[in-house]
Amino acid sequence: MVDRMIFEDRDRFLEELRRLVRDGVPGERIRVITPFGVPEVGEILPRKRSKVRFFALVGAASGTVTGFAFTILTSLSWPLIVGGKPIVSIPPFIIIAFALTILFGALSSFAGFLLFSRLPSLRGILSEEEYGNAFVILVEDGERR
Amino acid sequence: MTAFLEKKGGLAVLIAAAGALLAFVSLGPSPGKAGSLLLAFLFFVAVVEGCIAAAAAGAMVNARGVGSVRKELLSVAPLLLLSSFLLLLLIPFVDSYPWAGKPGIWLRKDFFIGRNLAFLLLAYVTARRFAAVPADEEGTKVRAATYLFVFVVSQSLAAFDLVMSLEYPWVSTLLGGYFFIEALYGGFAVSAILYLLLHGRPPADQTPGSRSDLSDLSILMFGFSLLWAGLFFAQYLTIWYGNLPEEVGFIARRLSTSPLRELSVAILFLLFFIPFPALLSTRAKTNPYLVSAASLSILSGILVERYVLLAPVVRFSPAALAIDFSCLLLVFVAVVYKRSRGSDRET
Amino acid sequence: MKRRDFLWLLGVVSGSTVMSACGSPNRSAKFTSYLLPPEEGVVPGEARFHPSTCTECPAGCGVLARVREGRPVKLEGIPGHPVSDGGLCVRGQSSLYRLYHPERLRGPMLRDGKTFRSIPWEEAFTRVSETLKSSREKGRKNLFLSCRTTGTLSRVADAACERLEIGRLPEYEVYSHSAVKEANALLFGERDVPHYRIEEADFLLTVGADLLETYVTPVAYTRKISTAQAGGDFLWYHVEPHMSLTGGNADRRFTVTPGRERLLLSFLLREVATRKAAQNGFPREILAALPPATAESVARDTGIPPESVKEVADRFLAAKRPLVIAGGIATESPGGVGTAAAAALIQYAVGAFPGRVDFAGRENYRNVGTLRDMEELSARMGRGEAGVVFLFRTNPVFSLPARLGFRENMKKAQLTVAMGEFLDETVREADLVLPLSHSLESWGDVEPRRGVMSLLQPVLPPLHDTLSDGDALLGLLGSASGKGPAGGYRDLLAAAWRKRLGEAGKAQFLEKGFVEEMLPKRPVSLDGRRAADTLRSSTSAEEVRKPVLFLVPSIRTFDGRSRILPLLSEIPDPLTTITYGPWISVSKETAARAGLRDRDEVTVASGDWKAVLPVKVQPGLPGEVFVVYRDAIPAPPIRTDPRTGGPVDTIEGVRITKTGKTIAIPILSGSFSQQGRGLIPDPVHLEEERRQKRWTLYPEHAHMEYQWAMAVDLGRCNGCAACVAACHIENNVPVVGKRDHLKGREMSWLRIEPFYEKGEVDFLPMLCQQCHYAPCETVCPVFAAYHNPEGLNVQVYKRCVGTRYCSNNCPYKVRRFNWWQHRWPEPMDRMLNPDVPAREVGVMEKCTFCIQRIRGGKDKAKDEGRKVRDGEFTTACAQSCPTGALTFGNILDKESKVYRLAHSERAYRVFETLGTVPSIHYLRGGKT
Amino acid sequence: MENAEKYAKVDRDILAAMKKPGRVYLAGLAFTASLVAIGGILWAYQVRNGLGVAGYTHPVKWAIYITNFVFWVGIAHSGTLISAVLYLFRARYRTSFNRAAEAMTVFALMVAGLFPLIHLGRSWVFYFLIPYPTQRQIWVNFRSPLIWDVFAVGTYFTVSLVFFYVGMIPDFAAAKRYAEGIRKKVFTILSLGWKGTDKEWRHYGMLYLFLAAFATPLVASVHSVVSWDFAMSIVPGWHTTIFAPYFVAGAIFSGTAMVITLVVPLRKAMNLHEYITDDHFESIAKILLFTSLIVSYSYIIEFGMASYGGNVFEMGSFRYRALGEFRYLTWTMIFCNSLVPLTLFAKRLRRNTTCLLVVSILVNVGMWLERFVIIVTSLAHDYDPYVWGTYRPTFVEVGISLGSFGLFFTLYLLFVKNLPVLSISEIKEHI
Repeated sequence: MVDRMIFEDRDRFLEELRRLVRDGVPGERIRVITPFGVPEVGEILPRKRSKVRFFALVGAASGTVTGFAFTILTSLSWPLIVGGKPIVSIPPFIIIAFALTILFGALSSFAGFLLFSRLPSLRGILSEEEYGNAFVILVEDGERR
Repeated sequence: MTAFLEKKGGLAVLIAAAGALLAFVSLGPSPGKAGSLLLAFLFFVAVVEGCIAAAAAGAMVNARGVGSVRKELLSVAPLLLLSSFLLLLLIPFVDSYPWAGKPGIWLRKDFFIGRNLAFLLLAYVTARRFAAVPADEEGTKVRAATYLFVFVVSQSLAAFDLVMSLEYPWVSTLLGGYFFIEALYGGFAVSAILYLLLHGRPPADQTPGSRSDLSDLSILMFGFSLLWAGLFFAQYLTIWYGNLPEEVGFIARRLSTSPLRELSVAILFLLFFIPFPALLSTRAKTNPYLVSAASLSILSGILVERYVLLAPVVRFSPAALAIDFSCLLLVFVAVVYKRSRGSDRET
Repeated sequence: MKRRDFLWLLGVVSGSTVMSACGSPNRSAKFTSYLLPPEEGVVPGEARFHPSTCTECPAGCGVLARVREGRPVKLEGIPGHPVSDGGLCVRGQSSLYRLYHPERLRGPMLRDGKTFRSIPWEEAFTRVSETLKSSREKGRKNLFLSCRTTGTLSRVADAACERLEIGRLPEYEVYSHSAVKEANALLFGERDVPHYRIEEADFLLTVGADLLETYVTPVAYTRKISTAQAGGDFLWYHVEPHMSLTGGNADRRFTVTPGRERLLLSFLLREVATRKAAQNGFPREILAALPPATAESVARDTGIPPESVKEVADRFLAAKRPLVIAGGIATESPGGVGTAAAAALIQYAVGAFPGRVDFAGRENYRNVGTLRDMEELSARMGRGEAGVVFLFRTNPVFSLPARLGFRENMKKAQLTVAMGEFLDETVREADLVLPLSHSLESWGDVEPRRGVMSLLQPVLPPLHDTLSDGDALLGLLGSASGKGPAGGYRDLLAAAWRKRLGEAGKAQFLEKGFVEEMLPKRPVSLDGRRAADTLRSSTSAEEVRKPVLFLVPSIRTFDGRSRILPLLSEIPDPLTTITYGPWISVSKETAARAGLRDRDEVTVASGDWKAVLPVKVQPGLPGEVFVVYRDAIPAPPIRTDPRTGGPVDTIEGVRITKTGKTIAIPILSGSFSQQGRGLIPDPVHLEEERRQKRWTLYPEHAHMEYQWAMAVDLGRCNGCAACVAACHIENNVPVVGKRDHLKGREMSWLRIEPFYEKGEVDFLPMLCQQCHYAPCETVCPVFAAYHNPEGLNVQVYKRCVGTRYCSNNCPYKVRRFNWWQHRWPEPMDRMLNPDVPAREVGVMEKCTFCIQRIRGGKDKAKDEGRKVRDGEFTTACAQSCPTGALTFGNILDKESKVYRLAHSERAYRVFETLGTVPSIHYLRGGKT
Repeated sequence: MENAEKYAKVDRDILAAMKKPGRVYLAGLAFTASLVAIGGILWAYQVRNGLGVAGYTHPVKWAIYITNFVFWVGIAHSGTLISAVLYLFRARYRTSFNRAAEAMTVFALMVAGLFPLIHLGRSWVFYFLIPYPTQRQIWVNFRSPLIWDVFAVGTYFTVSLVFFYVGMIPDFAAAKRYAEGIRKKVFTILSLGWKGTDKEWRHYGMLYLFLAAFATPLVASVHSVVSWDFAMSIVPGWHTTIFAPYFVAGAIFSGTAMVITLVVPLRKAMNLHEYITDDHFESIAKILLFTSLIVSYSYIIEFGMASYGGNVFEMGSFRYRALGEFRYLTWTMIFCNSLVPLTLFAKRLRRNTTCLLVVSILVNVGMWLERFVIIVTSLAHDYDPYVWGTYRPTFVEVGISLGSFGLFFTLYLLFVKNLPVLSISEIKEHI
């Protein structure tokens, strides 16, 4: 049994949310749905910081490594002298490594986001459930969990 | 000492004394004196102009972090006068520039000294005008902009005239931009240090990660460390790739002999590989130890770099260097200290 | 890895060889199968060299034809050949295009109203013989006009004419050297052009004679001059009315109005005769005949500064073995004979006979007639006296002045039989056209000068239904007289050679391609009185009045006969760098006065003759002097010299009027000035570049076995462009045509840059510098350009995607881009060198030091288990250079010539300050 | 007004654009599409006959195509800049431009990406430039700036696309409510089943922050790399250290100008005056002014240095640039890029959209000319005077260039009609 409160007004929605938290409803039982990101929600409901940032970090790091490995190894696989530059000339390779850092970082954070927020969710796509511009608080009761 | 500073005009006396001492040293016998003075000059002008520029830039984009140490940053303005005086002391040194004696329109001794001096004084004036109005007032931004303009020109001149033309006919069009970005970078570093000294640790109630003035400053430093690396790389890569002997010589001369090679690497670390990772994480941005470490590494990085830029072409005398530095450092501290005390009393 | 690298390169080269072995330039290369056995003596992939002789101009240089799969693909000079000694000029190199030219006559043709219809040879011959008979009956005279012929062919022609009662007319050459011959006839009774042994002289004064371009036997003289220069104390002064390549290369050059050189020479003669020549009994009456002259008066009349006049005289007197050569434009202008005579007398006075000036080995111009002879011929035809008129390898309609009405009068002959290779202006007017084979398709011999016999031999079967010169004549003879000699011309030649040389000599002749006989010295006797008369008779009336237009031969087209070769239009004229002409050269001052700029259209008029030409401003040209190359003007308004009967190629009182329009002509040079960039460094630049320390941040990359390099001696290079032609043909560089040239899209891998400093011209051959730190390589995204283990800057055509960045980044701009898919019209495609891939559209191409030759040389060395020897092989350009200005070799070999030159005091590299470290070392020219 | 009412209004106003297109719109679309067609045909013609059909000459082997490439990559820049950097700086006025700007980025990159191909001598083997193991057994030359381009631009396109899409996810969710038919389905799918739970929003916020953080240095790096296509060479006028920052500034400059050029009419056509206010324009005008100053600084330094070092090649190159046959273009460029923007010092003009529109268009012209002048004049007169030449474009080049503009605007027009042109959720957030 989920009880659901729907608000037209942002502030009243926040009041209610604060009240619930004050009344000691455990945060993990409260779910809210908002038409746009409401920063205050984050402050009211104690939540862990998003793990997406780890994905970003790992992605970026792997990008850097890949970048250097790729350029260096391919150059060594067939060492051709051009313009007297060293076969492994780091300065140019930095550029490739940098590009890949960004690329991998960005893509893996996106992947992380999809993963953590369970998207794309078929249910979400199919469900007709629709709150429009309303602010919704869903409180699951303790028993069923 | 502090008491003396409290006195009216004490500061002026102190600055004058410092000037006199510096003058004395630079007129003294030691061979490398002029070089040492140039180094000290370049560094301090960068820092001083940087501080004010940081304040001005802060005012432009109303960054709260810089705003909180605005007064202190602006207090160093008088040192610009001292610097102009130092520039005058450098006049005899100009004869040792490679282009000296050759006919030229741009590279002529009088014009050379003239334009640099002019812009130092201009910087002073505009800085004062900017300092005169409180942060939140209407005309501030305009005045800040004016100062920044002068700052850009004066730092570019320092780069192209005082440093680049030491190795005439070598040219790097980027050097000017590189210099004023670096000065600004240093300015932020100083602001961070001042912030920590004056406002101490961040208020306890602050949850880590949430934005504070300090993290504002850290973010700025972090961003600038990237920007600096970018500029450094842009300049290095272009020269490395072009492989034109005339250009490459500039780098090769610094990488071919021992102490300079290591110092050159050190610059990279001090200005990028230390601050960047240090300030990477959100928490670190509010951690006073990391931030101060980063700031100090940045400032020392600038100093080392100025040295590396001059070393192959200029002679130094350790003694003179020591005196020049301690003088300027003392004055700098004194000025800021006094201002901060003043600010305390006001609040 | 190195090995893979090498194998890969091998793969590309050999692969591309197969690619183009079928000579198909376009991408969809069809492979020839050897299911059918290849023709006799053809080994696929193997080149053979057959000696023959170049017939592009009368000089008769010896050539080795490089034959691949039964097709000649390149001509090179025969080392040691008495005429050219291994050198070959730009025309000679290009003459392959004549062989493969798509417009060549493909079979005999008979006039059919306005056009021609092709007929079999038999019909052609019978028709000729019938007409010969009928015209004889009509009492008309049959006439035979030919170009200069020598050796057996000449004798056969005489014999045939005699048998068939055909009047053999004096031979016709545009440049007949009439004045020189006349002078020699008057003075010594030798009506011919002597052979000059320049290599023996230590001071050379040339008057008008364009030795390096077209004068009699240019390659020979070019080599002789460089031999003399190599000898050390040799000085060469040149006097000319205009600005020529020859003048540009002389140690000093004076411009004098034609007719007035005589004054200088007379002065010189007087000096010599009075101060030096006393000993060899110089006839006094000659001195009396000389116009009174002092250095000052001469200076006044000639415009040469007095001190220079004195200097010339002093040097001439001081010289141990001085030599004067008068000829060319100086003798083809009014008073030419006087000039020639004065020169000849000086020779006599200084005792140059019979050593340095040699009539024993004279140049075989005796049978060549004059312009007056042609006037007579034209007149005879006009009077309808002519029956059958044979026009053998000659194009008078183009080269004779309109006033002769040659073209119209041809119609009045009963039958005009043109024998030639192309449908040129004359052939077009003929009634019957007999196509002749190219010399590379024919047996024969030539005797360019007395005592020198040079071989013509077929290196491929005739491409078309043509006959060799000899067989054509014999065919005529046979059909007309009923019975020709048994066998063909070949047997006849064989007999003649056996007779002259003996069996052994013949064999050697066939193998070497030439014989030189030692002729006895031929002393001359001077007829003092006639000499005096000759001098007296040349008065100051015979002087050119400015403004004057000079019609001069061009190094690219000679008298115009070579203008048919597409390659020669593609190669820029050395002085103006114009490729597709024509144009008129105007002096700087005249241009300034008349407000003329390059490409301005002007009308050039004299009398009722006029022409419309674009202007090119030519530094070093004296005021009010205009120059047009002979090939530019059909039927030029030239006069006949009353005294020699020769042509007067100076057109006086020309009117140049600006039309206000401009004509687009491709001028390849972007600037005649170096813009202070020291490509050809003055000492200042050299110092700067020496001072530069070569800093670099890159690790040194050494080359193990070979590092190919080239030395270019600017002191020897005279800008003749032979190397350019050689490169074009060796490397299948396409001929792209005027439209692309107007956009500066020429394809030549090697160019010669003229730079003018105050009237003086210097030439800089510019080709890929094979930089050690090559800017072009690094920027290529796909490794199409990379540095091979032998220091070459190779370009892999199949890998190139055409970003063109390499070219942008090349400071020397020596890379060429294929803007189109270039095609070689049949049968030109057979000329392609199978060792070099034909490049596809959209790829970059460039010089790689003839990598195919390097490969060949290395393979040979490998088979013999040794390293490549110095000078064992060389690049096409170096091979063709008549002066030996280019030296190619392995610079790692301390013994090699290129190493020595590269380390000489004169050595420098272009744009040294860029740190590209080119493999091409230039040697600063030592002009005194 | 009631909150809900406001939100609903935002939805309506912004999604209003999606209703049936008007005659003008269709006409415009037809026009731009026809330009695309022309461009396509001409490209085919060029591939068929070879690059000879373009106006290239011997020294000038890069010209309009590369100019266009740099121009479009430049345009692409402010998109991500405005979005990402302003997001990091917490600049409110971002919301009114970001969507339009991001779309612009994506489309501009699509167009830009074509030009290297068009420019290739053998477009049909463009894949030689992509590093992948092949029977050719050879990898690309990572020391070549052109390969850096492949990576930089490729990355930039991908990241911008992700950024663009991520920004739209919540809006798709909102838009699907109002759409019907096929469009509804598409939006529903594109929304990935977004509900707007706090969890989603939390991760979303973090993702967006990181994308912004990644995109910002990327912006700088990409145009630096583009600038290095020139700076890495040793061509006088190309090889200079300041190029990277100079080009980045120039790119942002031109990009910002293009944003203004696009948004001013957009605001008018779809009367979004409430959401895109004059204040917003003023702030963005400041960016324009600022970047213009940097560009001018670079001009001064470049010309100054050319004469400073006494290097005959550099001096020659810049003398030719300023006084040679292309001098008119050079001075027009300086007028458009350095002088015209100075008017924006006046607050009144910064707030006057008409004036802004004019300035921005002039800047676009100026920046295109800048690239042209840098590329062509430097090549036309480089080291060896013998090969000095010039350049005149042909109809093929002009046509293809127009085609590229056609393509860009076609894509943009389609975007305007089919996607939310402003960030609905953010605007709601800031009400």
